[in-house]
Amino acid sequence: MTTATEKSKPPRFGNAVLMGRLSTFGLGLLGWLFFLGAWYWAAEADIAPDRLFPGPDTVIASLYELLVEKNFAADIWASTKRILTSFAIAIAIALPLGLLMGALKVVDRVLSPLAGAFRYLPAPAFIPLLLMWLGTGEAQKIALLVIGVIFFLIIMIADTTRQVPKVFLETAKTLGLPNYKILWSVIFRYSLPAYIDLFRQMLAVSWTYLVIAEIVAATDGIGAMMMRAKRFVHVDDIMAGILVIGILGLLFDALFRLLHRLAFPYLHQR
Amino acid sequence: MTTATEKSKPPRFGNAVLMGRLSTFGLGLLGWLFFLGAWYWAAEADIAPDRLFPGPDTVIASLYELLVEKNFAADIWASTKRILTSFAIAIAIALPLGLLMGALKVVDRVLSPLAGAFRYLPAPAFIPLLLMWLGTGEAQKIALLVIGVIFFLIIMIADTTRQVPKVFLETAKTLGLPNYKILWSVIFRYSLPAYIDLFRQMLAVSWTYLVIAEIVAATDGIGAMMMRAKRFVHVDDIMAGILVIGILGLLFDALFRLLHRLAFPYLHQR
Amino acid sequence: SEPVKLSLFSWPGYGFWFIAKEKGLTEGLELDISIIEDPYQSFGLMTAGALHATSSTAEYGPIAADKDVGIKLVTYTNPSYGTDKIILAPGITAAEQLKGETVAVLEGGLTQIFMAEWLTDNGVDISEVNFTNLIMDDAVGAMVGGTAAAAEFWEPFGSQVLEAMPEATVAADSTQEKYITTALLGDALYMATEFLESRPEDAAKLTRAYFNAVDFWKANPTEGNKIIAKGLNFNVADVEQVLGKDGEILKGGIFVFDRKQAAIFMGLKPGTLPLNIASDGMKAHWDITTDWWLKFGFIDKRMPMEAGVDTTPLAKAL
Amino acid sequence: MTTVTSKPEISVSGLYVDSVHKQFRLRDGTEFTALKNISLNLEDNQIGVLLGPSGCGKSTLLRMIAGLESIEEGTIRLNGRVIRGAGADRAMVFQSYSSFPWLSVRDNVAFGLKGRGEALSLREGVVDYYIDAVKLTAFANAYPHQLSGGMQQRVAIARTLASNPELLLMDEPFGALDPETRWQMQALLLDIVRKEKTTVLMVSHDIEEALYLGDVIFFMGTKPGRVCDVIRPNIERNGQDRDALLELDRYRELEREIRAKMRSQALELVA
Amino acid sequence: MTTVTSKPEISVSGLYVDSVHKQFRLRDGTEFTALKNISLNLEDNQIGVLLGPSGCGKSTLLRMIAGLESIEEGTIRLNGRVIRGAGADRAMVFQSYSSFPWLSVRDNVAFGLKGRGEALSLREGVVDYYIDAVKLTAFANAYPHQLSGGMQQRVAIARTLASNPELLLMDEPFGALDPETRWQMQALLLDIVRKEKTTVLMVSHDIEEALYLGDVIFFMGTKPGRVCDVIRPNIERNGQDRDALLELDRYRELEREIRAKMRSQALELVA
Ligand SMILES: Nc1ncnc2c1ncn2[C@@H]1O[C@H](COP(=O)(O)OP(=O)(O)OP(=O)(O)O)[C@@H](O)[C@H]1O
Ligand SMILES: Nc1ncnc2c1ncn2[C@@H]1O[C@H](COP(=O)(O)OP(=O)(O)OP(=O)(O)O)[C@@H](O)[C@H]1O
Ligand SMILES: [Mg+2]
Ligand SMILES: [Mg+2]
Repeated sequence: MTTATEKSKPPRFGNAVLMGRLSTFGLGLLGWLFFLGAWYWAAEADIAPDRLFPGPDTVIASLYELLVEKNFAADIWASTKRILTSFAIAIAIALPLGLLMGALKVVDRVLSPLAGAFRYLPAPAFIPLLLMWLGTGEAQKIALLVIGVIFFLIIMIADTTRQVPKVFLETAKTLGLPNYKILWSVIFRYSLPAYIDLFRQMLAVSWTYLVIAEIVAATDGIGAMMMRAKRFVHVDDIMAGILVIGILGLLFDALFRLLHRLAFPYLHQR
Repeated sequence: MTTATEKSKPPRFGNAVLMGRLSTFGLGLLGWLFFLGAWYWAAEADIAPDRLFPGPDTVIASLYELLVEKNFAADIWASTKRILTSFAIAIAIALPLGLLMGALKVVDRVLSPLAGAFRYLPAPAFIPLLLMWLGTGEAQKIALLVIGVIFFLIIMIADTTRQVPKVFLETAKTLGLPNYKILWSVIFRYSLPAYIDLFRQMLAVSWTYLVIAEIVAATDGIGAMMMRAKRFVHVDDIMAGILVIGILGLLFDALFRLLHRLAFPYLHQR
Repeated sequence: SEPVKLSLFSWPGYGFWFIAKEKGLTEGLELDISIIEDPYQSFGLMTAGALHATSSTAEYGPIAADKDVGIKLVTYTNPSYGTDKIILAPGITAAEQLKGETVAVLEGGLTQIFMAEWLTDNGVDISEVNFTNLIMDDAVGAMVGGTAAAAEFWEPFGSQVLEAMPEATVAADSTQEKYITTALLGDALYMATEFLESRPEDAAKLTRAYFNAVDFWKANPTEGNKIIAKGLNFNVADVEQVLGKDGEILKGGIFVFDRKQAAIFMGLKPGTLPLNIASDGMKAHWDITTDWWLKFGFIDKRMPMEAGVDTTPLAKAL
Repeated sequence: MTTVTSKPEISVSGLYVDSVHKQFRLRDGTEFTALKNISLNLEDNQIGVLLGPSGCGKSTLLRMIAGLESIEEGTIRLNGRVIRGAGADRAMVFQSYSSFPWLSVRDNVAFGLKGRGEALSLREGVVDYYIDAVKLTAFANAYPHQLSGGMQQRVAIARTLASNPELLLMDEPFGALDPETRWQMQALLLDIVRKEKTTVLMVSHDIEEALYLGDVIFFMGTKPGRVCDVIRPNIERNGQDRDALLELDRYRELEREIRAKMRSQALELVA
Repeated sequence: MTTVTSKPEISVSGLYVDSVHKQFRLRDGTEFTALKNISLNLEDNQIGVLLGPSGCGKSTLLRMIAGLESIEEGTIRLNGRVIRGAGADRAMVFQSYSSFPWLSVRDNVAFGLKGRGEALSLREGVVDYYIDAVKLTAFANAYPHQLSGGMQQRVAIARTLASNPELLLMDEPFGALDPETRWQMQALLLDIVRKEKTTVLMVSHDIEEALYLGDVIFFMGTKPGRVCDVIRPNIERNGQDRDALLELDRYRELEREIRAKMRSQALELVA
């Protein structure tokens, strides 16, 4: 009874790896197309006046106009700079603290309850104090972005740091390394890829705070543009701003992923 | 040369477990005391006028006054209700989506790019649309809180779901369970403790959005109180609000931890 | 009929709606009052039909007309009589010294025009200072922190700043003749164009309700203030600081128009107004704000007043 | 007669693996042959052991039989039926502890039955029977984290047996246990298999284990994975003490033989 | 002479474990005796094997010697010095693969030397020598994820040897390897130890391994963990082929003896 038909052999394509990539991409595109379609349809159907709920076509047109006629690129650049600067500062503070908290129990016990509570603090509530201390310029906006993300970063960096397998620590110990060297060459180095992943995720939180930061003493930036647009009820411009933030976010996400892949090949080649 | 002194035997206390707990608590308290001391000192030293940067004593006094004279308890209850309602709604939507994304590749590939991008969207930018569709009442505030947290939830639930060890899935498969049952009795059930942990962490994000949500069409709630206080430069009241949010946040954190401990003893008894 | 949705931001001068509602002065019209702190949010909602009326500062007419936002100014409701001030940081005594300095204003608000007028009058061009856009709540911090060399404040922010910085000086305020006679600084009632067109009778009733409330307040200032304080969740003292205790014009606060005074200012009736405020002053007001919005680049062209002002309901309310 | 290895006559009962190939597509797009032309036959109520060096495809073959890997070339039949996908007729015990940590021992054992919708009344007796068979009655209400590794593997075996499979597949089930526990488990398995008349196909790395348990030993080679030899120890185990067994000439001879084979294969690979 | 087990005379070289106790405080606050009154002695250039059932405290003892667990009762001396805390004179190879995944084989081997601040010029020769000793010269620039399990363990051994410890501690170093690789590694270890004149104390579960490698076997018992027996196989390994070794009478006799001991202990525990 062994016939050829029983051997269920599906047809094979020339390059299955490529096909796999294409299908991943295709399905993602499908999701987006579906979303855009639903949006377009909702905008056409009269759920809300056009002016307040423009369709994707209108929004894209507005975005084009913003870029070509209103120097929106400068705003985008200003916002990007703010996000990157603030995030770098947040990391510069959170990394040593989180690393020490994750590595040393004493530090953890002293700082954890503090950082744990500070995490809940609503960043917008700090605006008056920041304005007073840092003025209306760049520093204040950046400080707000830092506050919005830093306590989460500290807690999560500490969590990540605690994941270092004991065997690596003990190996280094029995090889005679002093503790401060273990901190750097084992704990930090082992956790680095996980940190990068964490940064990727937390950068998204930073982007969500951008609008809040740029509304205060707004001069330039995507948030300031959206603020101006609101004054004239230009919802299409507001949505164009949202769109740009989403795209930038995805772009940085992709960059972080690429960095991860390049810097830590040993985590991707299994 | 074997003398008693060589056997370095540290003194032992009656109940070391209790001692350990006490020292954890003590160190945490130390951190807080240090922070409060620094705050008090900074407020006394004339970095800023008292009115704009009150010390902890003033803030506690204001909090007391708010509670006793201004029915602040009702505001706190209103805010807590909003947080809990919105978070429950967010979970109700995010959990099935995230679960399916984590369990089924097709769903993941369609939805991941969408949820990934939406994560970046600044919740405040949705306020005009929400006001338009949902009016100025409770629904609009809750929707904003939902939006603030839901995309992160979806992505992280999907991530968590992917962590289910293959061996559990394959065991269930070879025991003849249909896929929809595996989804529920293995994938969901295995991930449940991790979900609870995730919820604990994301609830913190919800609290940070409270102020933004309650500023719009403010009637009651901690955020509305802070908004009013801002009108009259009552920074002490603002800080009392921040303090209450921090305390509530920690309280819920502790509740979630307790729930985790009670519901999943098998993760805590090793 | 369907309830009327209206909004205001937390400011005692807009609190009369609570009196109208609580005292049943609306001729059966049901009022659905929301506190929306951001007026632009309210304007947006009005164009969407989700809101019918709002009380806000009196500068949005030309912008609405030019940007084709479906909103009309229905009546001017009150000038500021001292509640608005320009405050200079310690060490600054003259407008000259502000050249190159940072000045905090609410961009697109009357306070920006106030500041600009004052600077121009004192020989400083608006291009010579750096305007920074701050809402008033935030401007206090900037001023006290030393970032802003000058700023415009209304109460209670002005007194907060003076209290925190005793050496700061008041350079101008809205009691000064130039500002009070033109009623440059003040508030207005706006309605959605669509509402005005589809429910003209309700628009008239709503206008009437507002002035009924003002009448009630003038007759019972203590009770009126109490109702306003409760509605806004303010202390009565904070309300009194702006509205006064006796229902009269408050120097250092505002001058609440009754319906007759409003009609005179809007050009619907002949007559004279206290404090030498110009009769039929709305036209001049429209022109001044339009001039400045053109200079600041917020609007592209000069629109006739009829494009942004609709006095029909006020006329019916008299 | 198109293919060389196809067998025109196939008895109905037992496991038949016929000309099975398995290729994996690697990340870089190249194909890797994990199994090449595997044919084997395991009769009912017998214990078959797959023995061979690491990477020779033992797990892969077992997973194909279990329905956890797709079969693209060749056929696998159990009691006459061609295998397609996973099914409750073949259950698997894995090397790593696979007891569900959130379920008690009893619920773990009942898991398969419950998941397939068997009525509670029918379930109970079966579950208790198998818990007893693996000697865990005293621990029926305990949770996996309260058990030792050997006990956890016993839960996995009971769970698998409870769902009454025609073929029990085990991938190095005792590999993670210490020697004493391992010996106990081997004895327990022999005991159960004899009583339950189950057919078992298991993977092992361990010559002693293979000889002690196996009715048939499929000795596999690597690069590409293939069956090199089929050994039927024919050692009379009945009633024999394990230590006595180890002293038997037949046993020692087989051990030496297999060891030599493994050694020569290892050398071959190094060269 | 206050304690019974104290030894008044102690030769300077070698490892001396004297009356060591170890208690762990469990979560519920009770104390658990993991090691009771352990005394043992391992001479220079010898391989000692800790053999015993699971949970008898082999790892705990090794970790105490390595300085990874505190010593609260008893003394441990290495070449005359009392051990306190971890130190480069005792290096450890763990069962799980412990090569740092972000370092190349060369950097892994150099890790200890570099971490202790040795100059690059001094390092290089040493590192290359040990990479060669474990036969990984061709893979010096490869990364751990590109190596098999056996190769990774060789990296760990080279890394440990490179830091020139007086005592090499190994906790089931070959436990995770398949038998062929395991045999290769055992041979390699014997070879290196003979050349380098290292003292080794290793943990094993495997009787064959213990007999093949050990100059001294410390046979441990459990509940509480203790040394039951010290066995010196005295099997002449030099030049002997492994298979021939397995056939030696002396070997078979010892194997039977230890197996019986383990079995009786296991039974004792069950009872
Ligand atoms: N999903 C897969 N993709 C690519 N290669 C695979 C996959 N699964 C197994 N292989 C390869 O197939 C070969 C056989 O693997 P398998 O796990 O079956 O070996 P094994 O005999 O069970 O080995 P061990 O004794 O180490 O468990 C190995 O070379 C392995 O790397
Ligand atoms: N940190 C600890 N806290 C509490 N108990 C411990 C701790 N470490 C080990 N034990 C207990 O001490 C005993 C000995 O453990 P150890 O790991 O040394 O055994 P072992 O002989 O190495 O076992 P195996 O062969 O399974 O590795 C065990 O019962 C173990 O549960
Ligand atoms: Mg395998
Ligand atoms: Mg151990």
